Amino acid sequence: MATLHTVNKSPFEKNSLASCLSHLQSGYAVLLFEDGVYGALRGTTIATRVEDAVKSGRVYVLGEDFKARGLDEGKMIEGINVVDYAGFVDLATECDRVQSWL
Amino acid sequence: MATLHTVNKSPFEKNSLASCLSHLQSGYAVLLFEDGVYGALRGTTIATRVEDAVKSGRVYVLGEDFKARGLDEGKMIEGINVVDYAGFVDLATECDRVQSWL
Amino acid sequence: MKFAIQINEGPYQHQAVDSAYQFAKAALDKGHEIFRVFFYHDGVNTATRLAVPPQDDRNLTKLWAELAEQHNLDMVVCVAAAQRRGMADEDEMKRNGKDANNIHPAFRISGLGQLIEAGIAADRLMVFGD
Amino acid sequence: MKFAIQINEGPYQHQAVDSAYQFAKAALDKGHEIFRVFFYHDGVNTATRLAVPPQDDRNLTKLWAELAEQHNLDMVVCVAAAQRRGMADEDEMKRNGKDANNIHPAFRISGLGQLIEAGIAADRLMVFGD
Amino acid sequence: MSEIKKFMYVNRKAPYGTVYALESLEVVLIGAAFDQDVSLAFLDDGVFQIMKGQDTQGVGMKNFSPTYSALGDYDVTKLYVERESLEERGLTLDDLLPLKYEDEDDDWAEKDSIKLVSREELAGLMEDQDVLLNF
Amino acid sequence: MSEIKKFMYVNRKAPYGTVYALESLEVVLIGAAFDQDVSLAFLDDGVFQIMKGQDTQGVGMKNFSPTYSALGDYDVTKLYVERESLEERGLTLDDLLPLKYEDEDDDWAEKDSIKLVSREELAGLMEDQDVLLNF
Repeated sequence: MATLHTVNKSPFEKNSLASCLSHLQSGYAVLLFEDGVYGALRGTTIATRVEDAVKSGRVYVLGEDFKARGLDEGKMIEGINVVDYAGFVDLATECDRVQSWL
Repeated sequence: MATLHTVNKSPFEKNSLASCLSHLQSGYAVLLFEDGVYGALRGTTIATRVEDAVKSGRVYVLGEDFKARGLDEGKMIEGINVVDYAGFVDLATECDRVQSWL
Repeated sequence: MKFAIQINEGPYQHQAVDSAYQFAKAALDKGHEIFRVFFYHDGVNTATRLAVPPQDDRNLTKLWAELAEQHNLDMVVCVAAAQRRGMADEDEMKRNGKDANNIHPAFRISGLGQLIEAGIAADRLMVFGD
Repeated sequence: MKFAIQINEGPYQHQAVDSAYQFAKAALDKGHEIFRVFFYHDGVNTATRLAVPPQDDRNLTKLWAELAEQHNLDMVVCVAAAQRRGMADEDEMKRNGKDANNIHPAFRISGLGQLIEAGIAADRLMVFGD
Repeated sequence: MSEIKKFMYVNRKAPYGTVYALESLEVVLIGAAFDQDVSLAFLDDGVFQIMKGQDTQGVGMKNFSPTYSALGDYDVTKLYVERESLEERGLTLDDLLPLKYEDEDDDWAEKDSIKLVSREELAGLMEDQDVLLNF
Repeated sequence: MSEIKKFMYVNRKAPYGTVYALESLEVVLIGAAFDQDVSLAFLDDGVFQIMKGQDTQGVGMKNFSPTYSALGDYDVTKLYVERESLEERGLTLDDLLPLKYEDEDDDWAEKDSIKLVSREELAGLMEDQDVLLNF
């Protein structure tokens, strides 16, 4: 019954991640990709909310997008998992539906 | 020396208005147009910041965009002035430069 | 598993077309099926055969066309969105009395029903956009 | 006063092309001069002559073309942005070995220097985008 | 394809500034012919799509808000509006179009298409869908 | 056209997710030939444009970040980075490309192109421009 939520917007520019995080139901998976990967950074103005989401569910970041933007895994919030495009496909198949927070 | 700041994004969706308001210098004029007109509504989560901007400078809303979206002038923050496209042109000529907060 | 893919933004301006391509490729590599790729909103601009991106950059229309050929993908461009934005194949050109067309043969123009049909037929609908 | 206008988004998808048009019209009505309108990023898609928007909706290419004719406007489409997005006039078509072109004759293709030049020559640069 | 799926159109963006509201409505109209279980969600700036009193003459764009009133005739009768999204924008139900439909299972009684739901309820409704269309 | 104007390129968006960073850089390169007084501002997500260590191989897009290092050769030497924008994103100057130029007025000494400024200072710099190019 779980939903894969994808977020592709920077949490500093748009409300997509904030809106996503306030609509999660148990068993959720959240995938941050494109400019959404900035949400995985530690020590930002949004980090506390993402850390909360990591505690009660699964949060992933698309490694290719993270690397493209020069981000370092050492700066990533603990508990976030890195996947590649194949992992993105797996998440979409494992979950029952996909909600794109554009 | 004054700058006309234009904001065309909804303050609930994007950080454009918030960023604009934190970069104002004395003598400023702010014009809300397109989806930016939502920033002129009373009683919203961003209204206090806009009210502050109205106190220390000039804030305008493009009437055509406000009407298009079904908004009522009775719901507008006090002190905001309504202009039409001709008024937009006048603001651009009166100010020394235009900063578009896209 | 059977995927359907909806793309809401045009190439280069937003990463949506890139991400959808990488996702589709990865899904096909894993043996999944792509029932249909539906180009909507500015996504229809992906179908142009007139683009000439810089030599050191990717050519998104070409990448999609090659993927479609390899895997026999059904790539549909929404007719209403295409008309608004000046994307036409030969039929559309004639029907609208225009003097040119610009759609790459790997894409076909059709109606919005094709998106709904894809949503019904596929196990998962993936939406890429802004 | 002399205005220059930069448009960063394509027609219909964003209101930028509409707002820039309304602004330009109001400025001209007031007797101001428009030194140049520069179409950049997806803004280049405004220049297509192949669009067929619904009858009850505005035709933005036509509106701009009419305004340009009335006021002798210089409407420039950035060549680099146009190449990425499949916008070509006859010269570009031939130069790139393409079989069709799609630019409305009211627009001309030129380089980014035309934007800088407009910034230098105009009293105010107005940017419309997303 | 005889199976009935639950389709939800998720509307999070304001009208006119971008085309998504208009073109997503076009999908809803076409989709109505497919006999699926259809609903629309309005949250975040999506609630602005169904504001009453829209008047686009000044901006030269087409006012497509009357189309929402026709959705009932297409058997599209479940329009979920998120309460918190309204509140954050200083709005109430009175600011929205009075969207109605005639219930054929209840002697064609006129009923409200708009269902005001909490954020938590809307999240639950999303979780109950087969297909989520995002614009 | 012999007058020298102050041009500022205002960068507020992240790279790769959208094309603005790349195509605004293309304007800067062309604009450098015009002998105007040019500066770049990086604020909000614009600070992400000049992150070091960008590696786009996995996304199949062109890594254009090396071009920022070439700006000094084009006499584009004033890159203002907003301190508060860095802090809000958990970043410091060390996370950014070490952009340098050789100062011809100071015996070609190598100097930093990046000038860290406060939000208030950046607002003042914007107020000092003739032309603001927004992307």
